[in-house]
Amino acid sequence: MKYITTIDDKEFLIEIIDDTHVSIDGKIVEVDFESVESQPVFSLIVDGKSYEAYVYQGEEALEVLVKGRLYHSRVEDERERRLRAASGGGAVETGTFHLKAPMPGLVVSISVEEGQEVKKGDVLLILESMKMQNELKSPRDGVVGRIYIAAGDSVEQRKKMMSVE
Amino acid sequence: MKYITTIDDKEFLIEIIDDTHVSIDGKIVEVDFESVESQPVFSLIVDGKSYEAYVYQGEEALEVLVKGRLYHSRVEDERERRLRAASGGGAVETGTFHLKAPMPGLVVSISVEEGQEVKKGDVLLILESMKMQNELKSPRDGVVGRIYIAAGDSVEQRKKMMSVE
Amino acid sequence: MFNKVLIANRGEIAVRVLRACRELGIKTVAVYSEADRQAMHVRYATEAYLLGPAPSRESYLKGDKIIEIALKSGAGAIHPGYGFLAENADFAQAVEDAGLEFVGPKPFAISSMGDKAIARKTMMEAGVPVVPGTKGTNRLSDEDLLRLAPEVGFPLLIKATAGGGGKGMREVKNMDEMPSALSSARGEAKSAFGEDNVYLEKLLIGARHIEIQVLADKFGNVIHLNERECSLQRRHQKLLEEAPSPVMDEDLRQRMGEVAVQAAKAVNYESAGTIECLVDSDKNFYFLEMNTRLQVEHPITELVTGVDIVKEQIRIARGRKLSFTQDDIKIKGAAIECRVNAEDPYNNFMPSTGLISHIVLPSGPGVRVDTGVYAGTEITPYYDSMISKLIVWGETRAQAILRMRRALEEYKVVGVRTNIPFHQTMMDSHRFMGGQYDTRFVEEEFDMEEIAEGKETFPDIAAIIATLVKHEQTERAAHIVRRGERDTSNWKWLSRWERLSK
Amino acid sequence: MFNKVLIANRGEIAVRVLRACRELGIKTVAVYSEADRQAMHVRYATEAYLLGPAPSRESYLKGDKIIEIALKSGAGAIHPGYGFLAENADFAQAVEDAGLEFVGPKPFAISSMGDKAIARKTMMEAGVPVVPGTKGTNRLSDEDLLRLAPEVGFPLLIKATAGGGGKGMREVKNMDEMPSALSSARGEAKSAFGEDNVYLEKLLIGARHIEIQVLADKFGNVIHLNERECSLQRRHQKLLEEAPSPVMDEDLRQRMGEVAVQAAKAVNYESAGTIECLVDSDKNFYFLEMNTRLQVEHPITELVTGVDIVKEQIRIARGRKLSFTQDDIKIKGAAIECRVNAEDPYNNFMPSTGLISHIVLPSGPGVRVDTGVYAGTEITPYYDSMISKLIVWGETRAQAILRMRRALEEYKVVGVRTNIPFHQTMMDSHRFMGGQYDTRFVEEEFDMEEIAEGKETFPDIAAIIATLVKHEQTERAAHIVRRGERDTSNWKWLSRWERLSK
Repeated sequence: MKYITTIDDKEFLIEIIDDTHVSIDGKIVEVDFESVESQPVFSLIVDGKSYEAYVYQGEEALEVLVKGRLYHSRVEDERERRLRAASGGGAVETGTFHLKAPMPGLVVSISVEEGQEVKKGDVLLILESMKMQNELKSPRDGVVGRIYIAAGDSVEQRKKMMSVE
Repeated sequence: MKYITTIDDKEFLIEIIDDTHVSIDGKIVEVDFESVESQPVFSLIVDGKSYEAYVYQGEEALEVLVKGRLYHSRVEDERERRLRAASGGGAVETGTFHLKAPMPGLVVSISVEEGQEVKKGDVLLILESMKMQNELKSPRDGVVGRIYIAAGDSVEQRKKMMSVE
Repeated sequence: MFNKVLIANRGEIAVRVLRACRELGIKTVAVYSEADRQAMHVRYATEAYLLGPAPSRESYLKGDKIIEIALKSGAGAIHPGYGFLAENADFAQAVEDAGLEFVGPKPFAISSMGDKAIARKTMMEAGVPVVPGTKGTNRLSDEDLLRLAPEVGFPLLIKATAGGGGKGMREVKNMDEMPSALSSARGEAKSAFGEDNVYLEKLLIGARHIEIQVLADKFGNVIHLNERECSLQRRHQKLLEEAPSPVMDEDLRQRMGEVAVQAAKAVNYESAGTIECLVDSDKNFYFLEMNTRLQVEHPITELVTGVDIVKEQIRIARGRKLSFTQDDIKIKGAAIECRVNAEDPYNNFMPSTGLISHIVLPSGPGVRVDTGVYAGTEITPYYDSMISKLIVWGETRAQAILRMRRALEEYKVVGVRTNIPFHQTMMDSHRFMGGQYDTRFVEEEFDMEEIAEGKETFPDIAAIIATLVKHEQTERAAHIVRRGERDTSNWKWLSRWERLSK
Repeated sequence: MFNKVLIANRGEIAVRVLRACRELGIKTVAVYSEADRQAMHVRYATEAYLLGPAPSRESYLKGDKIIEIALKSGAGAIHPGYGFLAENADFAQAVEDAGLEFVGPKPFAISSMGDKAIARKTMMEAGVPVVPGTKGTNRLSDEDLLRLAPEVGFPLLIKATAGGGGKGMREVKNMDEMPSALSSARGEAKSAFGEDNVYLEKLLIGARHIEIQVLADKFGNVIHLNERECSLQRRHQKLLEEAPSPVMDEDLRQRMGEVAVQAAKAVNYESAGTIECLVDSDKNFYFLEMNTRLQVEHPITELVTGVDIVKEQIRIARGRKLSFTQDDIKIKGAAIECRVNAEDPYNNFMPSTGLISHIVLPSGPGVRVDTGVYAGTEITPYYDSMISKLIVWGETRAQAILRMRRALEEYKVVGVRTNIPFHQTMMDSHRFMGGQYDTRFVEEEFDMEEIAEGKETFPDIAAIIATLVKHEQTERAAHIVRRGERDTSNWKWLSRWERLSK
């Protein structure tokens, strides 16, 4: 099975040959890969070198933490790659951004109103959690759509709080 | 629900009143009892005193380790108690003793033969495990019945190795 | 002399105090909120009593209830830890009025130092240099502050007079930012301390945050245990401390130590306390505030001086003389503390909540972990995000850094994100290694990506791992579709991890 | 000078050596058996290579394969840890022949000291007193030994000439016991060391096992790091060690130290080594044997002297001079080590195997844990039962005992039984507290029930807990019978624990 794997903008062509061999950009390496204790911690031995990694299931892709550094990955097989290429993949993200609560907390204040124009980096609201006031900012320019919460509300994790269109 | 609980030959009459109260020998105490992290470790707060215990499921009864000391328990409800009393309960143990492997290991040597008379404390066989030779002894006087293993055998945990009748 | 202590706190510091009591043969009483029934401090204490629901105001800030429990349980003293009621003079007074010993200074010392405006005034009168800022001790309205701001000069800091731990503090670059910064500082102060009074202080650029630990007994003996370097901060929260400070010299150490002792004597201090100062690049130092309680970062001082500060606090509260004189206090080697917070360093240090499903603590020579969590602890949004302190000692600063690197790599926490990668990057940073940093370093100059760039990276390894995980997910999904077929996958790591990461 | 070290071991000692290498900036190569793929040493090393199946003879004892891996991986040195190949002179020679550095003494020193009979002869010739026993270095047959036994006198010890760690050792009270004891000692020696040669030694009654740590560099500098008290043993396996020894005085310490240095010099010793002695109640001491390797109990010496013995070993192997002179070595405070074994102290210390599903390590001030296990480690029957070492330091022996008590109570291991309750009982025993014990104490006089008797017990608490657990089991069973009815149980601890304990 062949995959095109992108790590922080760098592409690797990876083929899984059998249970103990993969090729990476044409070079065959011996791998011994195990989940350590049913946890999202993996031990990988590649040609004798020992690595340990956490793998986080991000919203869209896997994030891999190796030796104190986080790598964002995109793994596609050839069919997925063709599909994305055909659809002009990699295009600028448009659509609606939904601001979800990154953690449970208390909405201290809302800094914008429905219909207001915002720039990337503008504070949308302040959420208090773990005794800290956390400013949640807009990831891009746009217009505030619906606001689903009010100051003083307690919100659960992942609660949709507002949208920016 | 009422229970007669014996801890190392000492009897307690325990009644479970509700989720936060039990009576022990007629005295009502407040209890807050929780399993800590889905493990056989329990936290018990009795009238404000905090205790932590491991509970082991022994072959026949529960063993409770509190503050570095192991207690053997027998818990019976009134019906069980009556049944045991009727059957002359607490009588000397007779029947066949089955020597099971307390751990996986290698049978180094067998010290007895089928049909041989043994005394309590006599070595029945030597089992090597964790680089130690462990002498397994007869828990009582009797006659060796069947021997199911031979010197040099590897045995799994709980493997029945011989019987003493 | 008391033989039972109530610990009016939670988390790692409650466990730290419990350990000291145990080692002194003193019985302990824990108090806990509904969220903390299974917390380590509850399980390790001799006795444990419920305070109330999870929010601090309904539990750990309920001074009356805590005193009531102390009296009921027969505790003779209350140790407040840090935070919560630790610097609340009214509480300390109420403890005293109830006939109990407060493990800390007298209410007068707390209130003199607890109101930062009064503390500044007291120090100025004692001839100790303070950071320029608003003067006097009156409550200042927003109008007053807006008027005074230009006099203080920008950039400046708004600080809560009841402040501590960076709460209720805001940096302000110019007049435009003043109104909203005032409002959010007051809001945070109100939420953290129950009152929203603030004052202004000039923001010194290029300065280091250095503090002196003092110990004082009931007989007027005061000593200092030298300095701690605490400049590595983010949003005025300390992240990493070390002792000794890389910029300290013997002369400055002695001068600062003397002033610290003098400051403590000025308020008849007793117990452990800390004089926080800013030190500029010309080695001038300015009094910032005094923390009249145990400090989060006290262990680094313990490791380099050999003094057990918590045991010493308890001995002092029991009416004993200090076990040490100033001459006994020497610095041996170097110590570093990394605060391990449930925060995502790759997402603006956003707090991370959840269940810690697995944890591996570093250990071995020269490593100490102070924590209240274990595999199974739920990290809730109710309390602060610090879950553990990793502290190492080395014969030299360089050895301490090498040791901290290996300890950080050993430290595994699964279930919440932590700032361990931040600390790992810091240990690799040339600026940190050279001891060349100030209070602005983390926020203005420290860039994880940039520092990592000079280092060996492992994108190929990450690629292989991501691919193998994705491959297995795909295979498994296909397998589920073809349910009934024999599982031909040989990957040994078919496991519950994905369930957990959902 | 090498920059990569292969560690020819597993478990806690492999992790200990890995940590030292990391802190010296040296790369590491782990080797592992099939049973240890997920072991900590494999995960923490820079590189890791499979040796073979689980049994030691097919993995950790495969010297040729280990050397081959060292060469292939570019390691410049091999650290053998303790056990396995650590005292195998042929292996050390093969390492040297392969052009690699052996982190330990030269083959000559190993073989001189490794054959216990030769070692006794060497020491006698050097004027060092030895325990009375068989003389000479020839291989003795069963007939020889049966003939010589009455001359040595009963009670006596049969000891493997290749011995160590109590393996291949048997106590014999009288002539009748000799034949079977000989056979089982030879059997165990064969299995542990690959050869079954034994000798006889008088069993000294009322003696203490005290050993002296030495360090020697390649330039003939030899120092000693004072003594360790190791009398608390069961079946000649050390269970608990402390430093300094409660019976030691300055004069005896100096005399033993000098003899230890002399013994090391007699064999041109280099690296870390230990001279084991018996000390009788009149403070006469007798050479027992020299262990030409790192000792399990080395950390207590590290804590009281401040010397990192493993780092020093590596420095020596790299051709550096000792970092210390004899005058630099002082004793500060007291240290105790408890060996935590997977053994059931309530069932004749029977080894316990299984999966460690949960573990909480003690930590905080003055506590160190050296271990290679974590939650998820499978304890197999292939290797010895020691899973961890708990080591504490205190300003005084009394403080170390108090600290060890609290650390033992904090230490939670779920999944296998451990001897932690044994250590807890020991810490409560008046004999231990008074320092009044000898090598026979554990086996002949230490009774857990008896010591516990004087102490507060909690049968009522055990009764409540057992009843609540049983009650819940009954309710649940009834509930399963009435399947379909609503679960009316409110007990919050409905959990997977019973599945785990099946």
